[in-house]
Amino acid sequence: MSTIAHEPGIDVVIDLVDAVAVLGSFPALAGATLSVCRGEIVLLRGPNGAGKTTLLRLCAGLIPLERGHGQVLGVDLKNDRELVRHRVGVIGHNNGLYADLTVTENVRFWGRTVGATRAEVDAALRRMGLDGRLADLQVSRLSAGQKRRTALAGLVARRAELWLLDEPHAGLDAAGRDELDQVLKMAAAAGATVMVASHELERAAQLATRQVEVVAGQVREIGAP
Amino acid sequence: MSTIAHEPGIDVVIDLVDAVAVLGSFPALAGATLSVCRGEIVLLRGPNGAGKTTLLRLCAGLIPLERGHGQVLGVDLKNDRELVRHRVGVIGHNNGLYADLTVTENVRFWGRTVGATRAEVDAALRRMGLDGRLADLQVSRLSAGQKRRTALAGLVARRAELWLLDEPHAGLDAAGRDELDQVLKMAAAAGATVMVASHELERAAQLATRQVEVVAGQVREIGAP
Amino acid sequence: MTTTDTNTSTNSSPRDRVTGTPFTRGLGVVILAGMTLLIILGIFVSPADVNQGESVRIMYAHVPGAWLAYLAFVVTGISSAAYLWKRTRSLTWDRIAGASAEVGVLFMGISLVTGSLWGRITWGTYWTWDARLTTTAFLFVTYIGYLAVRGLGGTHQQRARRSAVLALLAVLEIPLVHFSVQLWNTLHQEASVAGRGTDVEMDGLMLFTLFLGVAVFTLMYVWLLLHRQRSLALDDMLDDSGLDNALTARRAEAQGVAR
Amino acid sequence: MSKELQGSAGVFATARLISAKDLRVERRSRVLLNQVLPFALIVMVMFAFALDSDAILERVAPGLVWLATLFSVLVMVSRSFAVETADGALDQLRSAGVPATGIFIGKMLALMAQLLVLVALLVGAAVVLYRASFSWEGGVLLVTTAIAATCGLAAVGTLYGGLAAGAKGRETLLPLLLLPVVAPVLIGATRATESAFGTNGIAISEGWPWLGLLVVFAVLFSVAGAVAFGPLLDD
Amino acid sequence: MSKELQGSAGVFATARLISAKDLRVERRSRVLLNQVLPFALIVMVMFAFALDSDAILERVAPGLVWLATLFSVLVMVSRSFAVETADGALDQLRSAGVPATGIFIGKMLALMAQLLVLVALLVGAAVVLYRASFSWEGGVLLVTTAIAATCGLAAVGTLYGGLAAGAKGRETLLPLLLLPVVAPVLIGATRATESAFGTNGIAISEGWPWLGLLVVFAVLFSVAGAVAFGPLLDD
Ligand code: HEM
Ligand SMILES: Nc1ncnc2c1ncn2[C@@H]1O[C@H](COP(=O)(O)OP(=O)(O)OP(=O)(O)O)[C@@H](O)[C@H]1O
Ligand SMILES: Nc1ncnc2c1ncn2[C@@H]1O[C@H](COP(=O)(O)OP(=O)(O)OP(=O)(O)O)[C@@H](O)[C@H]1O
Ligand SMILES: [Mg+2]
Ligand SMILES: [Mg+2]
Repeated sequence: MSTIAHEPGIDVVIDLVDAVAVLGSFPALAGATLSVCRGEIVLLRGPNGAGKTTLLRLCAGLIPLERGHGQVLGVDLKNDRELVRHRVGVIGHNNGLYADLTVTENVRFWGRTVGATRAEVDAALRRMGLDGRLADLQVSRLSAGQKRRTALAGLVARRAELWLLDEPHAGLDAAGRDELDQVLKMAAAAGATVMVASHELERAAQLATRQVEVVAGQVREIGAP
Repeated sequence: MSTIAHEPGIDVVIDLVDAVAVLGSFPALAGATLSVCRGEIVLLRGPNGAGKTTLLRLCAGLIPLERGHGQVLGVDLKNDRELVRHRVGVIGHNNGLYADLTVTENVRFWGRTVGATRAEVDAALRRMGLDGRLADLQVSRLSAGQKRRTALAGLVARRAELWLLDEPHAGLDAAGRDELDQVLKMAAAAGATVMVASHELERAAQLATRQVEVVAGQVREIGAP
Repeated sequence: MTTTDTNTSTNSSPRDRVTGTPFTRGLGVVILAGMTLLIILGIFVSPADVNQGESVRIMYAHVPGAWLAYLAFVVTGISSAAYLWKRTRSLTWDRIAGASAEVGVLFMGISLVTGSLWGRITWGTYWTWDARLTTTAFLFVTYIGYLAVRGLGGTHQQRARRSAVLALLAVLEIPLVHFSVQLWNTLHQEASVAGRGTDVEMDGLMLFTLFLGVAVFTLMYVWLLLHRQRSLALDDMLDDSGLDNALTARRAEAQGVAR
Repeated sequence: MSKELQGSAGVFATARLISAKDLRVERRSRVLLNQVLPFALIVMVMFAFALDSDAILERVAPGLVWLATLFSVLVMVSRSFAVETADGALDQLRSAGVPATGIFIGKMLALMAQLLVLVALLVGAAVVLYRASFSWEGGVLLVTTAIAATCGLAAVGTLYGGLAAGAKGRETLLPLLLLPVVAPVLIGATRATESAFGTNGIAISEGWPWLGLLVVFAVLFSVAGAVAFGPLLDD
Repeated sequence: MSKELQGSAGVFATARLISAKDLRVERRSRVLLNQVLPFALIVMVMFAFALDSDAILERVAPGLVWLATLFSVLVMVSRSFAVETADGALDQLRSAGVPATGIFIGKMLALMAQLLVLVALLVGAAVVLYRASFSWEGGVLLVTTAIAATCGLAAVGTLYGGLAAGAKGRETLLPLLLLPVVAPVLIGATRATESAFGTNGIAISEGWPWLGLLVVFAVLFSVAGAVAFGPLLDD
């Protein structure tokens, strides 16, 4: 993978200060402070309901920043959060696939929406081991892990500057986990930034360059593994 | 937990011989042979799309046995698969929760459908750490892991003879995983049988008394861990 | 899959099989002859009606069409019941049900088309919101829905069970269609042939022609049913042999992973 | 607290559980009150627009009440099963060995209760909008008609809702299956309501046979549903 | 194969992508053909039945065509967005930074294409069922009416479909939102069709102003949708 374009001077990719995000009326993020530099692979850990998913969605510009300051890729989250969107790649707890389309059609669709070329799409499919029998199977006929792979392939095809992954390993088999880790490491090496929420601490710790704990809507640093 | 009633003579809880199960027109199980005895905790491992989910659903009486022989808890899967149902506890990739009901209401509902008492429901809630703030929260307001806990509490409340769990750890935090493992070990000690599909091999291997590999719709034994 | 309980199952590939037998071929000849006779009698020999004039000749297709559709749907219902009853459970019943419903929809279509042609001539309109016509249309749609449910997918047993339940409910609409003329005051003809004590009297030759029509349509129904049932059986066998192939492939895949 | 092998709840216990659950979901989400009811009222108003003639409107008011009900049934049935399938709860119900008859009765009763509320409000609206009016005896006829008709609609709706629940494209399969079957209810309820209202000078006595049709339909589909729901769910 | 920072596709590229995707989903699932169409036909039949009088029917045939279309729109819009929300694809679209205007146009065009097919078939059915007939000039009026009306319906359907997509109880929220807004389309299309058919002796020339209304509506909601879809999705 080639290096990602680099705006000089913005090496702090995520910069949150006392960020508050509200779901319903609950402050799922209650004053989170975090800064992440280009090229890092940050592991978000923490108990259920701590606010990891909320933090990721906030950084992706999907939910509003209620209070505090937030900048992602140099974009101010308070005013222009939609500008951040086409520069991040997100995978949430859902896969975002169309059940009636085939694996290839899905990945191609998601690739095209962000202007990926056909070659890139094919490469992504190959990367996630979806180029065999599965390629022309409708998504409704896939197993849980195969769906997850397809969603990840769609993500890989876009080559975002900032990858925000919510429990990406869930459902993947051993080989899939290795492939994914490799992809993420290569992306980081090429200048992208990765933030992963995960409960599989041993595995994720091997991947991450830095760990951060989310507890009750706040972020706490943990020493490098 | 007290011992589970025990029909004498049926110590082979699952007995499949050359079982074939078809999804759409695809033989997701292509001649699986497996026998599981009372009190075992069997780990199903294997690559994505191997047929683990299908195997679990077959044993739960949720999909028909197309060819071969199958007995679960002494019930013939070919003719009476619906009879097996109220004796197994299943958790699949989905949680099966009602988003508009609260955590307690959900667990109570699932407990009641199988005749669990109020005390048992409360115990299950406590077991899965759902007796605090979360108890009266609507499920639509829970995080992914909290939902999974709720679903597991509903399962714990039923105390089935045979537990069939499809990636139960997915989404749970470290504490939740430990709680679940403890519950499963206690159930097995009390005479229940457990079959778990999982991709988190290290953790699941600690739990299981026996590992079995599913590959391309067939089952292969692996030596005890 | 339990498709192999049909008498057509042998070891040869289903692709080579045909659905004809000497019996059906003989039946075909009889139908052709009967049809010729019906056309001659219906169009040239039988008299015109006092009220309806020449258009009454449409009756010889319209009425048998409707009746045979009823018959076909009843057969669907009966074989669905036979499928659901544990002791007689067999996919053959399911295929008979499906085949019969398809043929029934065809006959109902014939009756609808001829009826509306007839309506154009006698009432001056193709369609009117008469109870008989409307309930007939509902019946027609109901069985289209039935066929849609058959096409939902799943295993053969699933298809059979779902559609059997539906067929047993759908068949209840037939009395509604039949008695609609009594329930509502309609434009449409009251039961004049099978009706109890109606004062409509039919010309002997007309009656005979009508009964010939019914007989020919019945034979045609049997012929179509046999063929369609067998071709459905072949479809199912094809699925099964597809399953055999898929099984072999999947087992080979397992071998490949093993070594 | 020790206990032996748990059996699943009986048919009626299940029915009570399920209908209590469905009604509680409705109480939380207020879908009937906030959405279906306005929808039905709008349907009635739309008809008025499409027909656009007072004379016609008065004549067809009873038909419109029941047409609006019918379309609301479609919406409510699909909502009722969306609740079950959204997160695989239906699968969970099946795998809990809960008696299907109990599920059917429970969902049907919950649906019927909601439908009764709806019909009551729609009839009220018709009285106001289309200036319908009825006598004491007409009221009795109207109430029994409403009960029988909603019972039939709820039964057939639940039955086919369950059938369509798992299928792809169920949003559209359900109306296809449901509408031709409920046509008799539409007719019967319309005629009975007409005679209760005295529309077109129809006498009340003419309404009772139609009520009979509705009762037959309701009984038929309740029984059919109780028996057939298991096999339908079971795939 | 190296490339720089990827931008997301432009508005029209997105629109093409999305509508191609929607039409492909339809081709796979055949929901329009196998289910909506029979549903619409049944709706027409039901109305006819509820009204139950030839004289009335002939007068209201054009209205019924459009009422049936309207109910089909509800079904089709909810299906169109069920496809997006079933597995969180809509969220994914938002987070991919795809221009919302492009999503709107794409989904609207796909919907419009399907609606046009539907209306063509329904008008055909009306000609047969209700004995409607029309002249050459009436045909032109009819075709332009159909295009303008489906365009308006598709625009407003997509707009509100997107609004309801995330919400709880969307099965019922959508009709509530949609029906009152499309009332003008119903009236305009009905009147234009009546004059195309010459129902009640209405002259064709009377139809053109109604067509004007439809065009205004279509333009208004297409523009509103293109502008407002982003903020709507973005809650
Ligand atoms: C689209 C229009 C029509 C439809 C859908 C239709 C439908 C049917 C059906 C379903 C039956 C079977 C009734 C039963 O035995 O239960 C029937 C019978 C019959 N129809 Fe029609 N019909 C139509 C038009 C007409 C017209 C225009 C005429 C003649 C004026 C006509 C004359 C008859 C007669 C004479 C019978 C036999 C009645 C008996 O003996 O039971 N039909 N039609
Ligand atoms: N409707 C269908 N039609 C055809 N093939 C299907 C269908 N549903 C599932 N399959 C196939 O069946 C196989 C087995 O699926 P299953 O869900 O049992 O796998 P699994 O072992 O649970 O995988 P995972 O680890 O990803 O959950 C998969 O290869 C899948 O492609
Ligand atoms: N609509 C809502 N109303 C109120 N509280 C909510 C709502 N949605 C989420 N929450 C709460 O917000 C908190 C944070 O949720 P979030 O999904 O970010 O947790 P998480 O760290 O991702 O947990 P998990 O590990 O379980 O995925 C949870 O405690 C949850 O109960
Ligand atoms: Mg989370
Ligand atoms: Mg699985």
